[in-house]
Amino acid sequence: MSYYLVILVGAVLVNNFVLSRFLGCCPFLGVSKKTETALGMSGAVVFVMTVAAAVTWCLDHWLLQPNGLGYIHTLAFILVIAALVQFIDIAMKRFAPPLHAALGIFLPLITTNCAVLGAAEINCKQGTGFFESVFFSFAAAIGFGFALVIFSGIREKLAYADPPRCFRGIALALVTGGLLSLAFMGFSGLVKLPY
Amino acid sequence: MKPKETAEHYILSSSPHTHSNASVRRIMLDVIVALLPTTAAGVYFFGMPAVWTIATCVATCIVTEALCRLAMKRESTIGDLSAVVTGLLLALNLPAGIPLWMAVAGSVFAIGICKQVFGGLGMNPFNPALAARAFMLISFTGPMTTWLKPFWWRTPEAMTTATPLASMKTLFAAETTASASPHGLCSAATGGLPAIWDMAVGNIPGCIGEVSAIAIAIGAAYLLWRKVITWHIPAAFLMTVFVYSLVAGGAPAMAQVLTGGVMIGACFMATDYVTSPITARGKLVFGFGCGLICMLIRQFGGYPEGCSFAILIMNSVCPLINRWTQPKPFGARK
Amino acid sequence: MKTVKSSFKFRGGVHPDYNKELARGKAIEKMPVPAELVVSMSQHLGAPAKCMVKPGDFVARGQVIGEKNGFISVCVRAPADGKVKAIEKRLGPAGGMADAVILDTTAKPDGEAATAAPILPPLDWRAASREELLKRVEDAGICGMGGAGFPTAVKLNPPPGKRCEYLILNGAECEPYLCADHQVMVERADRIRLGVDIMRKVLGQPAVRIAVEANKPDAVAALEKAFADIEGNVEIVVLPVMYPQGSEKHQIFATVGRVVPEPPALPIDVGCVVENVGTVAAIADAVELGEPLLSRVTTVSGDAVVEPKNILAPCGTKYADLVAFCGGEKVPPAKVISGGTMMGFAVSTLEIATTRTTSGLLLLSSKRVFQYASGACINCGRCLRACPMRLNPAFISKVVDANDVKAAEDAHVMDCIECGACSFGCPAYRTITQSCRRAKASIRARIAAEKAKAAAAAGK
Amino acid sequence: MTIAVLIIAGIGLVAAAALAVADRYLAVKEDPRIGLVTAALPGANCGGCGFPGCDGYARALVAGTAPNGACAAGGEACAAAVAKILGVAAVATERRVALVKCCGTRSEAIRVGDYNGICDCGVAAMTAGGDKGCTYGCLGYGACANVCPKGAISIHDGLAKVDKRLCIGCGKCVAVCPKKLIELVPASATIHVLCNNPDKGPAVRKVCGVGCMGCHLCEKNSGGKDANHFTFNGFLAKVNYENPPDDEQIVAKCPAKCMSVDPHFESGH
Repeated sequence: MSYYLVILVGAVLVNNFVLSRFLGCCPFLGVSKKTETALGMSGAVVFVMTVAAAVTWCLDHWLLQPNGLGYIHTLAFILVIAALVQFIDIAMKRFAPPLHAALGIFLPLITTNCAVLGAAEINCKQGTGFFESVFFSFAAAIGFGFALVIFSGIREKLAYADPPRCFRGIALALVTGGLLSLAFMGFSGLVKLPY
Repeated sequence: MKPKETAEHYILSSSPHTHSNASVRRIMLDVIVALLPTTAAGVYFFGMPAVWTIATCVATCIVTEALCRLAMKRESTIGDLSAVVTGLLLALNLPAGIPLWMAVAGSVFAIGICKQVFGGLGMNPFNPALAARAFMLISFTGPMTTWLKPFWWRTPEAMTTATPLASMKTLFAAETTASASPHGLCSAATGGLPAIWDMAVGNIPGCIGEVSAIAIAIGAAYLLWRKVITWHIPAAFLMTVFVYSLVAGGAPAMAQVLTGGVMIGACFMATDYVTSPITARGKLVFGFGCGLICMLIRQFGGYPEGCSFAILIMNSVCPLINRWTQPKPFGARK
Repeated sequence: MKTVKSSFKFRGGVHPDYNKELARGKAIEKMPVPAELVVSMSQHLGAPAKCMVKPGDFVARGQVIGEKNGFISVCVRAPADGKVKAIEKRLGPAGGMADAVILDTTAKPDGEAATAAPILPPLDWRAASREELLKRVEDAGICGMGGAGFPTAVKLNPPPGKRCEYLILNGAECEPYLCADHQVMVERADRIRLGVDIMRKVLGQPAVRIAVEANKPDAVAALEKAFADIEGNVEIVVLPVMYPQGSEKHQIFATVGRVVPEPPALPIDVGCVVENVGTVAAIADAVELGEPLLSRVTTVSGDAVVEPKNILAPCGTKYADLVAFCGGEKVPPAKVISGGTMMGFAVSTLEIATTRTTSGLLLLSSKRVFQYASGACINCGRCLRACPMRLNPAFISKVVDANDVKAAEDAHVMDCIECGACSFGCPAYRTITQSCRRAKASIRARIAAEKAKAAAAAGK
Repeated sequence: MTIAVLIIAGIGLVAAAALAVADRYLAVKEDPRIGLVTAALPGANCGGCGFPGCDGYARALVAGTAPNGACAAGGEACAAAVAKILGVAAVATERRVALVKCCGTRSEAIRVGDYNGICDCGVAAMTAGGDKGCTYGCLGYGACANVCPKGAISIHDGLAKVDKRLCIGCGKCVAVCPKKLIELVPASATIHVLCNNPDKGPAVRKVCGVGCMGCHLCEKNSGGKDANHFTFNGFLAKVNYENPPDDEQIVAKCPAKCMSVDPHFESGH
């Protein structure tokens, strides 16, 4: 139990995917203008990353490694994740329209997201077990969503700020992201992650 | 041809037509006055290096602010004294005797990157002084964690030492292994901790402005009396730290409150208007969060002190707290 | 009858400099009719009255010159004998343009001598029916004299299904400088008593609460004397000195502890009718003496006036005449305010005339005037703590500055009573109250446009 | 090597087949315009419009909750294509542009007070009717400029000026002006009366050096009442844009100097 807690705290606070590993910066900057959309995006990322971790773990352990093909896992993962997201998009639209209405519009943005791939990669590199891998991806996605929602709150506030012309828009968002990352460095060493 | 203007030419403005005479300048002046006791205490304990650090930070902040406004082609805002407050707060959160060029770098970062880039006072999401301190702590870890002893000139053979926080960290560690170790409200000094009285007065190593809890309390009382701050954030912050240490064990709860940046953080840094929630409920949540994160970092984190990081992290959550603690209008339907 | 202290305190509010000593205790002085009167057709809330005279007409004092024009409307009567010089659009105190009848009071009607007879036949209120009394209030052109000018006859006639349980008399007068209501309570307490008797009859014998701020002990004493023998549930409630104690919603809370829900709810929805003390006295005059509402007590004050006074002047007196009656200007005023300093309107000229709702005229020198600035909000929360409606004015002003009216609407800006407590304490001198006004005006315009669109669609 | 290629190809094939099957059997009917609009957008999914991806923006466009033209990547061509699909680009028979019917600049029209408040005409007008002596005239606090989606309006010398070339005739400025002095007029019309004050001559003269006094000289000089080039409201002349005058001589002959030939300010974009 405490082991999973360590994974959770580690992935959310200490080695936050966005603020510490700098993965998933594109949606972090792109979908953080409004807190509502940030929440929706977070939900979609949690869903996709968890499912993707399960699928890639199976792929890696049952197909690639037995055939000694560990070196092409990046290629295989991209392919599978992209197809998976598309499939989820279609299936969700058909079977869970309300869920699709809430999360579906964010799915195209995640198709080739480095955070999803990154989580799969880290799992693959660490050689963790199935549940561990899935939970780590889930926790990492929670961390991503956590950072995204916080950031969206700040950006909503910044929408009413009056920065110098050259810093308007994405420049200011990047400065803010940097400062947020600086603040999160305070969590370093909070838990000693196995990886 | 323009017709002749009438003799009467009144000021036209929307009501109200009267004002309480409160002003940003006056508020900042109050904060500066409230910081004087702890500044004096810092100078008393650490001597000229403290004076130089404070002077450097304040001067650099003012100059940076002026230059930024000049570059942005906007009217100067030095007059509102907010740059002075930032400089002073930054200096009070630095160890005395830090190389002055580092103090300059921190001050430029505080005003330039953390404040004026966002458009100046009122727009910054993070407390400039704290962000600058975090920036310096990460960039100049050695000098930022080298502490002069109080009255260091009396012991020329060993002028620097560790802060009580480092000892407290080991106490936490000891606590987890040997649960029987003594702890309590303010039990006698354990594990090399200074006496509670020394911590209250400020006769301990630490940042210039954070050592003297009594001086900070005097300043905070002044701010409360002048209604510059409300009790919510300091009370929630300090109570959380206190209760957490009672529950978690380790160093005496009183020592946790009195050492490190908790006192100055709770009274002066976390209460910064711009970066703290506006509603009373939000302030309580904010203070609680600061205290909790601070103690988590103290107990488990890689840094001995988590106060500034805790406040910075809560700064980042502040817009969300504001959003979810909006007041309900008088007569609002349930 | 007893005098009690208010047991309910609303959250928020501020303590401005009241400066009441300038005009406090100055006996009401009746002003002679000035040579020219500017009688606006829009002296009340609701539809402006329909002008019934034309240039060149002679009118007698009390004659109807503007007819009630709709449900929420009242008639306008000539405040003095005179000749109609012109009918033109004139600037009102609040900045709006309205038709006004310009009366030359030096010209007398041909042949007829001015009569001193009552304009309306006096009524015995005990014998008169409820309908007769309501009709009289309406005919006398009475509207709320506290500031909003809501037609009193409408207020005294609650819609079916709603009963008035409490009649609340507003004598708080929390606005700085103003002493008109105060002086009316001191000098005309017996008229207020009579007015209360009449209103109780019309409203079906509700309980009565007379709200007076604690800084007017002489008014409380005068009222206690006048109401000593009244029967039933009547209390004088002494309110703590606090702005905006005179706000309808807050007064209801302070006196009977009830909370009026958000708009469009009205006080009657919680069983209350609130009426200004001056209006109550006017009702007494209209019924017992047959005297319509033709003049009112206005406080002329401020540090730029030679002698601050409480003046009983015809509605339609130009500000310049009022100032002249007070001895003129001591120093050139930097700002002229119609009303009090918290909610009054700055005006651009002394050519503007009083209406039934003009409770004060303030001439302030530059020493007393402050300038708004466009400083950034520092999030200090003073406005939030001051707001008696418990809104978040800081947020509202920020979003309105960014032209995001939708966000302001979501933040309940329509609940704002524009009391000015937020701007009063703002250390950045931001135009918070004005931002709220701007948002409200914009939302109202949008709603009106939507209604018009819907009506047009329904018409098709 | 061969196995690697085969496996990757196999994964690809399986995925493609799954997607094809899903697309065939799990398809959901929706507004066909969403697909069309999505196709018209660049498909970069940059999120710059504030919506999550091009599809999200397309849905908002079709639902009518998002303004067209928010896609910076696609630019005007994209906006035009989207407008075509949605059918919002009403084909105007005659291009109309906004005209500010006031020429009372700071140097011509008096101000009766020092306004101190929000720089917006609406609230300025609510404050004592505005600080301009002429209660019908342009206050110059830029409410129209703020709502103009094209940035075609700018304030010069206390007066709003429209850049005719940028104006798209959307009418937002007309709606927002508290003095109701902006009107959409045919872009081809060149002669205008730039005044909105229907008061008598002396009253106008008291507040403005260039206000219309209703002298009817413009009417006389353009062929009299029967020519029907002008209409009058009180003491205010108005060009009859159904039948506009073409003799530019009458402009110079206006004694009030409130007429102008093509007053549209060209900001030189």
